[in-house]
Amino acid sequence: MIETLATVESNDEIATGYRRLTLSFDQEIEARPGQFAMLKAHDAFEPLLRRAFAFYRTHGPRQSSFLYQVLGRGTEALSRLGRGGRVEALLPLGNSWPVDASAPTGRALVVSGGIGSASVLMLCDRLARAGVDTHILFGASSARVAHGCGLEDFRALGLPLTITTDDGSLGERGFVTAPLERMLRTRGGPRPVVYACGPWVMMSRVSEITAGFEARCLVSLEAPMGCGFGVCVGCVVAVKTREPLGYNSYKRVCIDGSIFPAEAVRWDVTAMSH
Amino acid sequence: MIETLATVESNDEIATGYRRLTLSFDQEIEARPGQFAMLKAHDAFEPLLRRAFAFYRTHGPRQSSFLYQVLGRGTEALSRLGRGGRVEALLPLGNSWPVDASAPTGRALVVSGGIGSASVLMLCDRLARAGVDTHILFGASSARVAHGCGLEDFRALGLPLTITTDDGSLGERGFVTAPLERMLRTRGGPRPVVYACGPWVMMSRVSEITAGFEARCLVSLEAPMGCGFGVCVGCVVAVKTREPLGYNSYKRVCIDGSIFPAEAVRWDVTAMSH
Amino acid sequence: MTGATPGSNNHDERLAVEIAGIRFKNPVMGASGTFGYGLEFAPLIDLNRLGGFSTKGLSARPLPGNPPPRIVETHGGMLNAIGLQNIGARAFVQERLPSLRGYDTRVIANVFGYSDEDYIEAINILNDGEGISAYELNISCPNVKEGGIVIGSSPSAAARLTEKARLASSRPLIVKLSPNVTDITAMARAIVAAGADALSLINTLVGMSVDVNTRRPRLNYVTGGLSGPAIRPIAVRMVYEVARAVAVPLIGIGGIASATDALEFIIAGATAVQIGTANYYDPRVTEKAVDGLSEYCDHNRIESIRSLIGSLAR
Amino acid sequence: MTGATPGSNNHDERLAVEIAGIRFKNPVMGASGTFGYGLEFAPLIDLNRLGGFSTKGLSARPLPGNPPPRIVETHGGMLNAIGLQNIGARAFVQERLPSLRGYDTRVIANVFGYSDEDYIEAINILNDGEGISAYELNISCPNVKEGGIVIGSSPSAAARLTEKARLASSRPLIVKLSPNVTDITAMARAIVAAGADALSLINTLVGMSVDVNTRRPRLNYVTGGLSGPAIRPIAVRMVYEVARAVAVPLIGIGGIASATDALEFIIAGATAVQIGTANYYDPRVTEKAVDGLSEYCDHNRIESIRSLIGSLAR
Ligand SMILES: Cc1cc2nc3c(=O)[nH]c(=O)nc-3n(C[C@H](O)[C@H](O)[C@H](O)COP(=O)(O)OP(=O)(O)OC[C@H]3O[C@@H](n4cnc5c(N)ncnc54)[C@H](O)[C@@H]3O)c2cc1C
Ligand SMILES: Cc1cc2nc3c(=O)[nH]c(=O)nc-3n(C[C@H](O)[C@H](O)[C@H](O)COP(=O)(O)OP(=O)(O)OC[C@H]3O[C@@H](n4cnc5c(N)ncnc54)[C@H](O)[C@@H]3O)c2cc1C
Ligand SMILES: Cc1cc2nc3c(=O)[nH]c(=O)nc-3n(C[C@H](O)[C@H](O)[C@H](O)COP(=O)(O)O)c2cc1C
Ligand SMILES: Cc1cc2nc3c(=O)[nH]c(=O)nc-3n(C[C@H](O)[C@H](O)[C@H](O)COP(=O)(O)O)c2cc1C
Ligand code: FES
Ligand code: FES
Repeated sequence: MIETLATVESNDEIATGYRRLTLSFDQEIEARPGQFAMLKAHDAFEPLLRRAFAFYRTHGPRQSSFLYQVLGRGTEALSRLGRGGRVEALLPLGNSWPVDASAPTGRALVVSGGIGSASVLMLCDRLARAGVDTHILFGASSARVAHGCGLEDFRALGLPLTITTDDGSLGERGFVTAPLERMLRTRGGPRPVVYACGPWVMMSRVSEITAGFEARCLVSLEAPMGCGFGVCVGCVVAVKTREPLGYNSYKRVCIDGSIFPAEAVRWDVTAMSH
Repeated sequence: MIETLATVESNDEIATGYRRLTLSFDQEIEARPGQFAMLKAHDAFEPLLRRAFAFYRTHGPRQSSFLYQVLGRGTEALSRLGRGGRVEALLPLGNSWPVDASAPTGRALVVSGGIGSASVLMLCDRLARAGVDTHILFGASSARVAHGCGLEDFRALGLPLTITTDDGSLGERGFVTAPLERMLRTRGGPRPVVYACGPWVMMSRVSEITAGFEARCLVSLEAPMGCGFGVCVGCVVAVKTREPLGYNSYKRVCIDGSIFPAEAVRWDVTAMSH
Repeated sequence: MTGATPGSNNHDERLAVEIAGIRFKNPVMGASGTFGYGLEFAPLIDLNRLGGFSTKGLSARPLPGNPPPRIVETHGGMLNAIGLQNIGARAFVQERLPSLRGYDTRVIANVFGYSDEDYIEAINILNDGEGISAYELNISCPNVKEGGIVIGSSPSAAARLTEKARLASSRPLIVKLSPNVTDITAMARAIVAAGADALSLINTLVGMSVDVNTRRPRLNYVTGGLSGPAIRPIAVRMVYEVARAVAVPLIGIGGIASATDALEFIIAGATAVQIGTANYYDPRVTEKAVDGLSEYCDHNRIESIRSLIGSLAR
Repeated sequence: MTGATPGSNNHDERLAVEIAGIRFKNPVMGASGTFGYGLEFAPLIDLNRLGGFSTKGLSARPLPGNPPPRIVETHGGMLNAIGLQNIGARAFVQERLPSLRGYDTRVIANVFGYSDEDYIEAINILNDGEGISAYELNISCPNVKEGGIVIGSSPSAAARLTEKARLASSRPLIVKLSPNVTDITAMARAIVAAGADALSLINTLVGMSVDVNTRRPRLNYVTGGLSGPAIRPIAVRMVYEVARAVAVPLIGIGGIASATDALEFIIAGATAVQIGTANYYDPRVTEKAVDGLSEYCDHNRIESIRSLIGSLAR
């Protein structure tokens, strides 16, 4: 983990409300798939707290790109940065996707919901390179959002890809959980390991479905973050424990996660206020 | 007075820490010498309050420029704006320099201290055009600051100009009040009207000197401003009244001023915390 | 989308609310001391589009206020020690009310004094004025040594003043609460029991700022009242607490700078809101907030904003 | 300029201060609950350069804390309802203290309980631990229904606990004050009379935030503690008031994010400061503040920062 002032190489809008931010660092970093960085526009007096963004891509040891949706004050401040702008960065943070988890069966299903895609592009790439038979389920609310969430980059991987949009403007109409269930039901052979990143409700459903098929499932969770490195204890999710309200009832998304086994999570206790 | 979203035409650094901001407006405005605008970088969440800036120059009814020193959060936020940036503007505000005050004697002395220069460039121009025999006393802490405060623009007016710098790096070493006193003492004929804008201490001294020579003196004052249009009653200066603590003990710089007759001001009660 | 554009919701019936038998066309008002005597905003907004506003604190006699510096900006807010400079109740009645009667908006007279008698005297003067919809007692202004701070933090003193004001007043009585107390519900209960028709909250929190270069306080008065978005979470919490402690309508105040901010208060239990400091840096904020409320009703298919009051889900 | 660059003022004698007989190499500390158990910052800063830090609140037994969401950002600050999740006093002594002894910085154990007995039990456990310089009683955490809020706002209850803790404690006792009171000087006087060696202030202000789309509180616990630059003016004012009410050293806390902010507190009367929320968004802020204090001493030719304590000019 290092704390540094990164420089903006580019910050392009790839679809209305969605941007790709490429940063260069003054020192070498090593980011694994699923890890994230806490970022903040350097000269913004508000908001105060940094925001977490998954490493979307790394371009050598001194450059990484992030994919983000312009949602509130933090991302608005980021969206105003141009080439040469400064970003306060704390990175790399969190655990990473266990690529080798799918070694036993040699099969993987990567489920991406909305901007959750930012966390799984590098994962898909690694799985493919590890020779794992990988299928991508790419969900978004609309065609615009799908492009904003990096669809072209996923297509470029050349892996089997199923697209769903809520409004049917691209691919199959409906939620990404539908093809997930279908595949687990219809496809024979060894169970694929399911890797999922998306909104809480989707993850909760994915966890339900995979449990039903006894498929191993890993999820990257989201929680409001104060620090990103384990000190504020603000980013917790409830996990299953023997005694209901025991000391270990909560885990920090930033340092114990953001990736958890789906079966460990208490999906009845949502971590986000929205 | 109008409230509008202005567009940045240019925002150039003219000396380290000093900038000229040129704004264009979507409606016609009419700004008189000495009036000011309340400005704020549109997309800055902090600071909240707009800052007052004197009209430095007007370029037709839809464009004006302002001269500012990058001092704290408000001017820092402004300094980051590039061409096309948006500025929340309330303008024009305050009273203006009474050019005709110098008609009786036909002579004027304009005393500028530091960035106070921003308020008097248009005044000098009007005086000259009104055929008033005008002499400019231009004070700054150093040569750099003098340039930052628009010295070239004042030189371009072609009026007699005396420069002082605290460190002697340009013109006469010392405070601008020295040549002021000298001129009032040595120059015969009718008393010039003195127009002054600068830091509180300088204005206070100018007021003392002019009083000694029974020269009419007008000063543009500064006070921390909440609103700029008379409602917060935060920007007051103490003025002389019959009963010491009567109702009219204080006047609002933003709407009763910013220009006051020097003799009306209670110089013992400073309006700024610095 | 109806109501999305300014002007279009001049008569958005969905936004109407009622406080102490008075109808407000919408819940958005200007807060005392930040809205002058209302007329100052006429060049900038259409006063007829606001639910109303509360005047600068009026005392029986005009007051000069405190020496400068009176204000300083802080992170997310500002400190003020104006010292209640005002033209006095009589001048307000004679010089401001006549022009205000030309507008279709509710005028609330904010009243202040150094003693119970001062308050009653001011109210008696204002009783003669035509066009005042209600009185708002400022028992909480932290800027004046006498009265203010004491009355505003003592349930018994506040109840005593409320009773006297209730008797003297010919109009609905709103009492404005100070946040500088351990238990704001105790203040609220005492004041309501004493006859207040409604409560407005919060006034400013006492704060201070130091210029480390001069080592002097940034305010001549040393301490001042903190206002602005910085205090909103404290204000929302207090409205939520008071809403569960008393039955009278509440007017939420504190750091409101948008319709969304206003909705936080309404959902927490406020019937209406007052916007203060935001008027300084966004002079048209009140009108924008009214439009924003209409938009919110459109988006969420709200028939009446009254259905949102205290609608916080648990 | 000496001291202007990191590291160069590792031993800037001008910054040394003393509290309850303990010497701190400088007045800059990490605040409880925002600095973990100290070690979390080892990868980011040189802990040896800080005056010290206060641990996350320690209770006799480990606590799980509140359900999420626990935090939400507000303008200029944040609300938290962590619910004092902590590893417990014993685990701290056994698992954290040994590594902490490797650093040359003051460790203050922040203690918390649901009852007087809980506090004493925690203190007894900590008394066995080596490498603790002082205890800081958190009687003001607004996030826990039992105890906290009550003790922190009742002079008598706070005095009673302070007396017991004073007897149980083998170390200097710092009591941390809550800002959620009408008169913080009354709390301070009672607690000092009961034997506190020093006071730290302020803890968070109780606040709340509502998500207007879901109409739910943004915190699962509904209310939470407000911290960050937004509250600094309130904290500076309280330090100023308490400094004139009691004779013990004060540790100023509340919205400090730079050396300049820290100086506001010192000039207002604090002997040292604790930096809280700023550690989250600027993890090296404590070290930067130490450098900034050295620079300030350079610029203003200050021989000892002790000469600045309570030096406010009027
Ligand atoms: C481990 C981790 C990785 C993340 N990776 C990415 C990433 O790669 N790309 C990315 O764009 N974001 C990512 N996020 C989310 C990101 O950190 C911010 O939470 C998000 O960008 C919102 O921040 P904001 O400042 O724009 O909005 P805020 O100012 O924080 O919030 C503004 C409004 O938006 C609402 N809001 C905030 N977050 C969300 C949300 N997620 N969904 C719906 N409403 C919301 C708030 O309730 C508020 O009303 C990640 C979060 C975590 C925890
Ligand atoms: C009528 C009027 C006209 C003005 N015209 C101009 C103008 O044309 N050009 C211009 O540059 N400014 C002008 N000012 C001053 C301007 O409005 C701001 O006060 C100034 O730019 C500082 O704002 P800031 O946000 O940069 O600093 P702030 O964030 O407000 O303050 C930052 C720090 O600087 C200190 N500080 C603030 N103002 C001053 C000051 N004047 N001198 C020394 N320290 C200060 C503060 O105490 C604080 O410590 C005018 C002011 C008034 C009242
Ligand atoms: C400069 C200023 C002057 C104020 N004067 C008064 C007043 O005269 N009477 C009163 O009841 N409240 C007064 N207030 C308090 C506001 O009405 C409001 O309660 C407070 O500022 C919180 O709201 P805000 O955060 O939206 O400003 C004043 C506030 C400010 C900033
Ligand atoms: C997330 C969080 C957790 C906190 N936990 C504690 C605690 O356990 N004990 C305590 O005494 N104070 C605790 N505090 C209060 C801080 O120590 C500090 O008093 C307060 O945040 C104000 O300082 P700040 O504005 O610099 O954060 C906590 C604050 C935050 C933000
Ligand atoms: S964000 Fe602070 S502990 Fe996870
Ligand atoms: S700045 Fe508000 S009255 Fe002058």
